[in-house]
Amino acid sequence: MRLIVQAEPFDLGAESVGFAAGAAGAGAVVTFTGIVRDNGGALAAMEIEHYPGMTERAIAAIMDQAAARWTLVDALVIHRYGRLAGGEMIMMVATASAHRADAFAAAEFLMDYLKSRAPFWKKELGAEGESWVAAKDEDEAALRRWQRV
Amino acid sequence: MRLIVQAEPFDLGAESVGFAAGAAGAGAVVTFTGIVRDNGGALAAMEIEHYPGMTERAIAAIMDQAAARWTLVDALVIHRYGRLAGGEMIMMVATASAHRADAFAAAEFLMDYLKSRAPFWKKELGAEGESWVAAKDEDEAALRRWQRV
Amino acid sequence: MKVEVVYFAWVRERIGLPRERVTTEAETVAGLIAELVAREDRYAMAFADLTSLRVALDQELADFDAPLAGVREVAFFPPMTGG
Amino acid sequence: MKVEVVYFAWVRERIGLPRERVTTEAETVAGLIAELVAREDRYAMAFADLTSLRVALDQELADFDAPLAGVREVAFFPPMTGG
Repeated sequence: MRLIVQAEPFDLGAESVGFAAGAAGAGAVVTFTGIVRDNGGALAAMEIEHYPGMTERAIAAIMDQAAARWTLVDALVIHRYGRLAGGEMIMMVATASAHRADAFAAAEFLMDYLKSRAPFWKKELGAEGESWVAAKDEDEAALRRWQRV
Repeated sequence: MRLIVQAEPFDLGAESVGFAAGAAGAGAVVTFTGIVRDNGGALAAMEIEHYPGMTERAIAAIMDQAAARWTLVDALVIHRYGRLAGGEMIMMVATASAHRADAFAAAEFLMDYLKSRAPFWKKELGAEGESWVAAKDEDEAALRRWQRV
Repeated sequence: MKVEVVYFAWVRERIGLPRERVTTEAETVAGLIAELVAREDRYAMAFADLTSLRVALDQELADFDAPLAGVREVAFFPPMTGG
Repeated sequence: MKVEVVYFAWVRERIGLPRERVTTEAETVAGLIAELVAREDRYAMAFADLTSLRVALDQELADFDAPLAGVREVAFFPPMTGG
């Protein structure tokens, strides 16, 4: 498993290919990529703040939970911080498993936990000023489905 | 939306990057990649047969259903046929949407329908002979969850 | 009427042909299967268990009791295993 | 005891500091918040609605009634918005 928290852009193509090639025995690879939406040009940039140290601990804990819960060959999380323009990639998750159900479930689980439990905060910088992105009720609801099972 | 059925390998990196870059306004991109499992060396090769003509029609119909059901910016399906070695990529699906729930759901839907409703048949060629891969009950069960909703 | 009948996967292997032109009096898929099964053992073997077979008419999945009128291509194959 | 108190996002902006060293008599997170709120308006503003705040003790999420004994770093921030 690999975890990267960095300000720099990442190479989605190289990461996807490297991850799939390294996942020996896997039959299914799922990736998720998060991209800054520019909201039809209204967004000038996004500023992502994080809590160095806790970020890595929180994501590692989330990945350990995923690995305990599903049969994974490998998992990868890359998350950026700092200033990003519209259209830039914020983060990616990749999961590899023998079968597709585990790879999909683990990727969705990782995303739901990253959204609400990893210490990142997004601020949108637009033509009309800046505002912190509010947490959504639906994100907490998404988390609860993993507690039910 | 783009649909490719071919014998040749595809470039997962270039397809992933091209798909994400082309999905203007998307905040979430999900990809699934299917890989030939070599079952610990027991598998020499996999032969994938398909029904030219019907394959394209069936996949296009599946993609239309996904586009009608979820708000997608774009979708991509690439599926190979012919002889593949262990570790080779068989197929990929990509979906792009404003939000992650739609992208994940559409990718899983496309995979479940491709598994059981697109006219491909897999034969495993091993050291001890060859055998057609049997359809699994769990794949039909996976399809039924989309009819329930 | 004449129809093009195509076979895939182990259906093709059991019958020993990928496709053939068939003259039929049958009104439904089931009728066509009955005619084929009556021909030779290899057809009887291929069509022994219809629950493990699927049929497509002009490249659309269909039921075994579907009418053949106007159909140009009938395909028989096992459940698909794509993805 | 002395603790390092760190602030993120709009909590940091309202208080006007990313971190500070605080000498406290409080036994719990809630006690520490009460001490901070008593200091100045900007703290009172930052801590006005605890339902929109989260706390981490030594980089682990915690509750507001968690004890401070042995804790070196207390972080206050809004609900996370990663991914």
